Amino acid sequence: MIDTMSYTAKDLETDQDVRWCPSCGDFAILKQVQTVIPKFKIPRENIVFISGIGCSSRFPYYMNTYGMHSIHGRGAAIATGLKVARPELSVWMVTGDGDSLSIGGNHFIHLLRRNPDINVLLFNNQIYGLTKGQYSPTSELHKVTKSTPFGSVDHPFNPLALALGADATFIARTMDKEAKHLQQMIERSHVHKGTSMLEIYQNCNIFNDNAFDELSARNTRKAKAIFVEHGQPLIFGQEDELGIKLDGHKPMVVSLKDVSTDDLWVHDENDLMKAQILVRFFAYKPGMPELPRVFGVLYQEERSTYEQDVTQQLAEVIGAKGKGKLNDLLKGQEFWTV
Amino acid sequence: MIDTMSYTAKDLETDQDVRWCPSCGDFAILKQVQTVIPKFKIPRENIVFISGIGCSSRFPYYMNTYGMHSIHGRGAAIATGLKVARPELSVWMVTGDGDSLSIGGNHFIHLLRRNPDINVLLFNNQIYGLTKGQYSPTSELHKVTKSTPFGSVDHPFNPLALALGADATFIARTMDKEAKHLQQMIERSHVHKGTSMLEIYQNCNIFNDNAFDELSARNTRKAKAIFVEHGQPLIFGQEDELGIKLDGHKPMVVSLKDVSTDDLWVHDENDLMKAQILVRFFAYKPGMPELPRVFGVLYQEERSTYEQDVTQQLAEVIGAKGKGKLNDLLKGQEFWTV
Amino acid sequence: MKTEIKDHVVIKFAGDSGDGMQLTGNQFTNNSALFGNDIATFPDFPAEIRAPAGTLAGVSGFQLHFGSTEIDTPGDFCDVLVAMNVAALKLNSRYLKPNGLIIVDVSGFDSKNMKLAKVAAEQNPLTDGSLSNYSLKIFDFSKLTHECLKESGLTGKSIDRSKNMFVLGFVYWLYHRDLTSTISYITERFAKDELLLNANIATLKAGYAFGETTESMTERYEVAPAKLAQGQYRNMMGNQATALGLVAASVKSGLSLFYGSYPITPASDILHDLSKQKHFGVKTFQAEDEIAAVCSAIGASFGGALGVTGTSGPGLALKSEAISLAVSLELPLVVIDVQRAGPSTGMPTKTEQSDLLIAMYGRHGEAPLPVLAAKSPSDCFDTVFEACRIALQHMTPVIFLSDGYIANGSEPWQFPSEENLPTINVKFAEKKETPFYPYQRDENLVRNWAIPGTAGLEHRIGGIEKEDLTGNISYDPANHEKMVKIRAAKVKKIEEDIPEIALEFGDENDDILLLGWGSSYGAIRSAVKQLRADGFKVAQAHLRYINPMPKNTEQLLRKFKKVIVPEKNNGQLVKLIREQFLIDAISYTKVQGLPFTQYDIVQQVKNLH
Amino acid sequence: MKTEIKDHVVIKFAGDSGDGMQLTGNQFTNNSALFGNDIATFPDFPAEIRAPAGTLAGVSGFQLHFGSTEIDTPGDFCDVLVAMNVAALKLNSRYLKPNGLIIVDVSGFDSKNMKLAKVAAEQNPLTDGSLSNYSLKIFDFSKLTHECLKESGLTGKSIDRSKNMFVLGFVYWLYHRDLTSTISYITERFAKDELLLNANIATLKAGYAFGETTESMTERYEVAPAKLAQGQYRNMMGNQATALGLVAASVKSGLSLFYGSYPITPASDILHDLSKQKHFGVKTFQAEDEIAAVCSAIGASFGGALGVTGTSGPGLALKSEAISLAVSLELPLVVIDVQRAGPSTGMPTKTEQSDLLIAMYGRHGEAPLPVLAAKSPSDCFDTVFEACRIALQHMTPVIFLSDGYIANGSEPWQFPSEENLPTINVKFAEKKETPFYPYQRDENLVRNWAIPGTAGLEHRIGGIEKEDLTGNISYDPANHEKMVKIRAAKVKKIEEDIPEIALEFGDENDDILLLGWGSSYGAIRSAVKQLRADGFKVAQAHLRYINPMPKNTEQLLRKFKKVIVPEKNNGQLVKLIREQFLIDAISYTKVQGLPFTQYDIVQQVKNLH
Ligand SMILES: Cc1ncc(C[n+]2csc(CCOP(=O)(O)OP(=O)(O)O)c2C)c(N)n1
Ligand SMILES: Cc1ncc(C[n+]2csc(CCOP(=O)(O)OP(=O)(O)O)c2C)c(N)n1
Ligand code: SF4
Ligand code: SF4
Ligand SMILES: [Mg+2]
Ligand SMILES: [Mg+2]
Repeated sequence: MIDTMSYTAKDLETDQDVRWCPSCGDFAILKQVQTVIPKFKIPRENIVFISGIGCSSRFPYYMNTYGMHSIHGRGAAIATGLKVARPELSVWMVTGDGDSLSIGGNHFIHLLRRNPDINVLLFNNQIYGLTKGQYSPTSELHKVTKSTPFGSVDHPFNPLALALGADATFIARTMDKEAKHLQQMIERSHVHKGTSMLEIYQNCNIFNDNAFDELSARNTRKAKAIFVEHGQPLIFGQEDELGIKLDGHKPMVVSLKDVSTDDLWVHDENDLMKAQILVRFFAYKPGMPELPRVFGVLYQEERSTYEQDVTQQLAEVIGAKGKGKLNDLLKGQEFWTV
Repeated sequence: MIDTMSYTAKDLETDQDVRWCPSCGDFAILKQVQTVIPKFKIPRENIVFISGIGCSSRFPYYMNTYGMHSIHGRGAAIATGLKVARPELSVWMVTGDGDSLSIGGNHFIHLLRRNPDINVLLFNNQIYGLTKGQYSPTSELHKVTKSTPFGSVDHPFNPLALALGADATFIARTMDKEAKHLQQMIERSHVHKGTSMLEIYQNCNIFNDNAFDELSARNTRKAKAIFVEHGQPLIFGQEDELGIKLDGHKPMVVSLKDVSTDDLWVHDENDLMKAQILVRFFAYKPGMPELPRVFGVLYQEERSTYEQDVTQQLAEVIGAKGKGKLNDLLKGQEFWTV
Repeated sequence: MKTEIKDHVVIKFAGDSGDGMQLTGNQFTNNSALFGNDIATFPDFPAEIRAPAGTLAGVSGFQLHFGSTEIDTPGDFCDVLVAMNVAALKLNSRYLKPNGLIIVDVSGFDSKNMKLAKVAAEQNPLTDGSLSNYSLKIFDFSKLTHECLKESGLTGKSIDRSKNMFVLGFVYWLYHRDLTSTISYITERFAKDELLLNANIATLKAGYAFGETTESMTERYEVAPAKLAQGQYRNMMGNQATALGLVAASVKSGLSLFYGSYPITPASDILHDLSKQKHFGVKTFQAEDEIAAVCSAIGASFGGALGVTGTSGPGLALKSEAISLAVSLELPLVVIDVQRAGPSTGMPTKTEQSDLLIAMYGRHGEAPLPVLAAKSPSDCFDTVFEACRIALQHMTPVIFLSDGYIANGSEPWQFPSEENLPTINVKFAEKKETPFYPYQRDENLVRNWAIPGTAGLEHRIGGIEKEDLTGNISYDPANHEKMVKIRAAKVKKIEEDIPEIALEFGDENDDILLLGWGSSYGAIRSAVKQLRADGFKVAQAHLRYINPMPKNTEQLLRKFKKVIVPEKNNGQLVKLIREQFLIDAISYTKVQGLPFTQYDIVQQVKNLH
Repeated sequence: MKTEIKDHVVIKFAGDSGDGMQLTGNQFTNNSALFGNDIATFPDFPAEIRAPAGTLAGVSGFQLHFGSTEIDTPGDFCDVLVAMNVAALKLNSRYLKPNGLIIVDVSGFDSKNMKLAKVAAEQNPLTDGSLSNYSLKIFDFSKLTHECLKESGLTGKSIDRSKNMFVLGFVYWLYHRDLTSTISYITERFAKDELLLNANIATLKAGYAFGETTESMTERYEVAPAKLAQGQYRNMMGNQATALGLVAASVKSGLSLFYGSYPITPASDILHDLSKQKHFGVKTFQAEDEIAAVCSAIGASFGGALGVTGTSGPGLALKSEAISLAVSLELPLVVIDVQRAGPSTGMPTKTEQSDLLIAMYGRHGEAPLPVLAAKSPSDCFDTVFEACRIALQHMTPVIFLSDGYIANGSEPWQFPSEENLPTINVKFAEKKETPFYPYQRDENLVRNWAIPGTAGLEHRIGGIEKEDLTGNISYDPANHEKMVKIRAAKVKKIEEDIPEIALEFGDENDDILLLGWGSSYGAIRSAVKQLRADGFKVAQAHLRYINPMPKNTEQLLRKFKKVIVPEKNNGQLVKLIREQFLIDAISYTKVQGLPFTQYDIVQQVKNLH
């Protein structure tokens, strides 16, 4: 078994041609996943990638592990069944913003509340890629797409707020272009026991190019994005000159000229109330200061996993009743003989 | 038309026998809905009740308005289509915790984000009534039911937290036994323009009797429940002796002996950050003080409604292009004559 | 007092939902079964959880047919009707045999009950002479029970609830029955409440004693044990048998059972039953909806478990897309459909056989799969076991059809022992020197099943058309055609692995064949018996395997001048027969949410002549 | 130079997805249409959004058949193949007629392209002699374009993108075509970018001029306008026609159109097209999934709109449960299924006709509904219009079947004027003195449609079985049977409201009838023409109405010795024919994700002899 645990990124490649558009953000994600997984020392045969349908959902075909490219939106339900049946497997779910938040929305929220130990990689490109460019539930309001030639009128989901509302135990955000951070977040997802919901901003250069540019462009990224770390104060700005402070329950942007780092909001991954505020940095609601988009692990909580509880209940019942005997079951309590 | 606007509760009854179990909480809700709706002065023929399937979903049959008892979980989608097609109607959706949060979860969250002006009455009895007593997505952990003889292992949803995560513009909670409050909340739901999500705790005396007893019993209700009102401080306790204060972003219970009412948390319906804390009073998370369950309008936000935006877009396009002429459309831009 | 010996008796207990008639019926059923009668039951309860007391909608009934002869159906008409209130009598008197015995509880005939049942005061059936063709016995069971329990310390309401035990005791007396089985039941049920325990036993005995002393009765009856084959028996309901069959298939295949389901009438009891079997390693998953239910089972199956999902019509419709995925993946999966009256929500508590065509064709694209149907409550065990076997050994989703009638009905079941059940051989693929191909097939066209955790067999499968052998995505036109044909041929080949169809009754010289499927078995069987006794040359055949049909089906059908297909739908199997064999089969249907009666079918055949 | 007059020509433009072959094909198509040719097109693009450049998977093709004669199909074999790289040539040369003309861009045959197309260096088709049976013309279009645009100020990459205009110009020259239509297109498309506008026009003209000057070509061709019926024409694709048909039905019924849909290949373009028609009051709703899509349409329908939902196979499966609700509610609803190759995800960009049986039977319970299918791109207009009419006038959901082939294919369409289209009369119920019953029916068994907002007609409907007339919930057995029969009879009665089926070709003295449905119309038609020319006594009939079938269908079928049913599935319509008429119809199938060719069908019939 040992040898199946020492493999390289290369060993995780399959013989299938990768069929994404040249320069698609999906390539970068695939690469980082293949790079970081060997470090976990999971026997390769114990790894399973489950996906739905979408460009992103082609992912399993490119991973030389077990995998299933299933149907649109249902990856979460399939992965849950698999994980409950085989708790020892390392189960990964790859999905898109349409796959998980549109058609798969119900399974998605139920996955999060149940909390099986599944690592969700949600490729959010804010568009339907595979069906050639309709708006998705994360597309911004007024977006002009094939199905909304006059602009969409649908208020978009805030995926991490939705996840938190569904009592997720782990929510994090990263970006295709941030190789290192992406690796770290994949690792954190793996380490977290319970459903890890990792939102990955992914550029669809064909139908929604540059959607996240200001979050990655050199001249804006440090002002528009903030990378949080547990125990560290919230600092950002092109020159690291800004910080975020909590005024009661209200976040405010302060200049580090005026405010000492000691008075800044210190990130606490385990604080649900703070996480609920952090996820809303997204919204730029009227009346809220303009806040940077948050990257990193926004929230993490220990909660027993679904498959643990299922397994434990089985063990308890067997402990109490003994292992079932088929003949007893067939016979039942009231039988007679002719 | 005037006469169809002056009708009484009695006029809203139908000739159908009400088929709920004697003493079911549904009766009380039906009664309050019939009592309060005539006050709104909506022409009766403009009122439509749409439901899914469940005990609660029988509701439309007992309302002498237009109504549809549809299929399990799909009321939200049907109501959305109806409201978009006919924005002038007053559309009500009646649903159960299984109907809207289990099978109908996806439509439910999409309804909330889109925000059509639909009033949702969610009868939460924390059980599947109609199918005779399985646990529901709001049933407490470890609940013993027909389908969980050894206790459920599913972490339940917090319906209002989920709704807020889905960017609901109106969330409120009330109870079958609180006639007056129920009436007020129905009225507030009606007045709110956008999707009003009203969670109604409802006793299922057959399969989940007394689930909300401590929230309504004389000797516990004032300590366990808190009724919030916009602009009013958060006070509760059997003798109104307790208050809630915000310590930064953390709620804490204080004695009014020690703390002046002026220092208490004053309820602000329009404060999303506060609402996010309020919905979590529910969870009694470890590390949080034991907090009372919140009743009233927890959050309300102005956002244009989906059908408004749809209608306006149509008007704009017609304004710009003129009303469509079928002959032009049939002919197209490139045609030739033989 | 005279005792008459009867071959078989149909008794119906009917009352308000609150009167405990299901319990009473079940107790009498168990007692008869233990006594050795052959039996068939038909519980019939209202759609409402608790319909308003006293109303017609609130009537709950339990019909039992028990005998010393072979019993095929719960009976068309009753010998005895126990009616606890006027509504129950009003709804059921039409099903009574001429001169039948009616036992009524007069306390259910007061003016309040009359009003609730919408019976005008002057039309009180107890007094208006309308029941003069029957033997009418009127008692005040309510008063009698109260008298018996007046010192019990119970509240009036609790005493009312014991009334059914009085009635049961009385009927036990009427049929010379022993009280032991019911006393043990009471003892277990009320183990924690001595007051109720004692009260119920006292009432039961009082009812029996009342029989001994009352002067209104002039006759008692006896129904001897039936001549069943030697062996051990128990009383078995369809859903219960289905759950047992699944556990048995799990044990005999050595795979753990995963049951993903979303509650729905009348299938929920399978979920309930299985959730009690955790000591068999059974994992039950109450999913958020039917789509998640079937998908979770597919996930479990991919992981090497016996993945099963169960539902009724509306749920089957929702599962269509995912079942099509399972067809494409070629993974084992058992889909249980306990049919109910449709379309849409239909009549959830009523039975029907109208999901056959959706089972056959309700998937987009060419997505054939095996379909099996059970013919009786206990046959659910064998048929679902067989469905599991086929799914596992042929790597295919299988639809197993049951229906509300057999799901809730019961009959004596000569249960097998673990040792007598066939082993279901399942072999997962193992690492070999040759390259591994997930879609390599054996002589039955069955592909390799390689499960995660097996080093060296890592592979990907999916719902896009796949290349033969490798399973890689392929858009090649010829490959697609090949795969479509292979998937069809694989299902067709199952006919080599199932028994031929044989006549249940009659022989090939008869004129007419009654060809049935599913739960109409018993009614057809009893009708054929009667028709043959009446001199008609009628035979019976029954299809458990509907897709593929047994190899010799056409051959058998062609032997007869006429083939009649009775179905509780608007004509579905008949379409398959006509299409496949171009035989001008005649459809005989009943779409009332009710099972066929023997009379229904007998009349139909006689009308043909 | 010599100019040869041709009756009809099949040309295929094939290249990498990035080469703009769809655009080129579309331009040539429009040009031919405007010129007056009859045409049929078959675009064939890769499943991937942007498959890796140069690979076989990345090849995108557009086939056009244009002629001065009647054109039924895009053609089995090509007269001309334009191949922009080696992959395109490799995949398509087999579809070339002997002596066919191959025009290649040699820049797509360098070593890199050879490797990507998996062609060994020594097997370069341009040099290895394998194309000796064809007329091979090799040009360096890339270099020629660069030369033409070297002063244009465009980047090299942009210049590469104009290459297809050079090719188009060249082919225009080859067929003596006018450039005007394409110049207007370019002018509109690049209105905002003068640089590109000028470059594209320059390249187009350069391509034409190159034809004039090159010495490699020895012949030019001309295809005269076709003798189409007098009138106004435009080029029309199937999805486009479907969208138009819906808008037309909305205008002609006076109801506003609500289209609820979830994107899916190949149906999405209907959503895209309709979302542009807001000035017709069209409301498009991109739902969260297919279930919400159909349910939103049901909601809109309940409100008095023309509720329509559109999808492909996987989505149709998901909509099953809700369609069953619409059957039970008896509300108008049009469900569009643009079929693609299944099962499961199948081959989304490939065509198939394999959803007929799910359309017929894919609902739980007895849930019959009308099914219509379009036979060609422009016929989508008439057929979906008719589907709307039936839905509205018969208060029923209707399934309209199209498929990927006609959805994306195109043909000239003699479009109607608003005045010539029939009015769809719809009358909502109004308050009368008599009590209002939502399930009161007219002579066609069609119920009242009363919409919210109408005072005095307040009522409730639902998916539970309803009492006839009142619509109240009813569990009455006889009522259920009655309602099941009524719903079936209502659909059956539609046969009174549709035209009889007539022969498309041939007469009743012929031996063989080719009976088709849906998009195989053109191929069957062309095959029948050829077969008849070859002396075979073959006729053609085609079903637009599949449920119910025209009243005289059986009668017509019985006139022939043999009935052959060609279908792009594994045999589905043939099942209905066999079952309904007990006619031993012969199934001829092709399940390759491709349309039938004329040759396919001709061979099949000849093999029968
Ligand atoms: C049941 C069903 N409905 C619709 C589709 C069509 N479809 C495929 S992928 C997709 C959405 C893709 O968007 P997303 O999930 O964001 O993935 P992306 O392509 O952007 O990575 C849709 C609508 C389908 N395959 N199945
Ligand atoms: C598709 C489908 N699945 C399952 C059911 C069965 N079913 C009916 S109501 C219900 C749940 C009822 O619970 P809830 O929504 O909480 O309503 P309540 O009865 O408690 O008011 C279920 C599972 C159904 N009717 N349709
Ligand atoms: S369409 Fe967009 S998301 Fe899909 S592969 Fe291309 S670039 Fe990537
Ligand atoms: S089962 Fe419960 S929720 Fe349903 S009607 Fe009875 S008491 Fe009410
Ligand atoms: Mg996306
Ligand atoms: Mg409930």
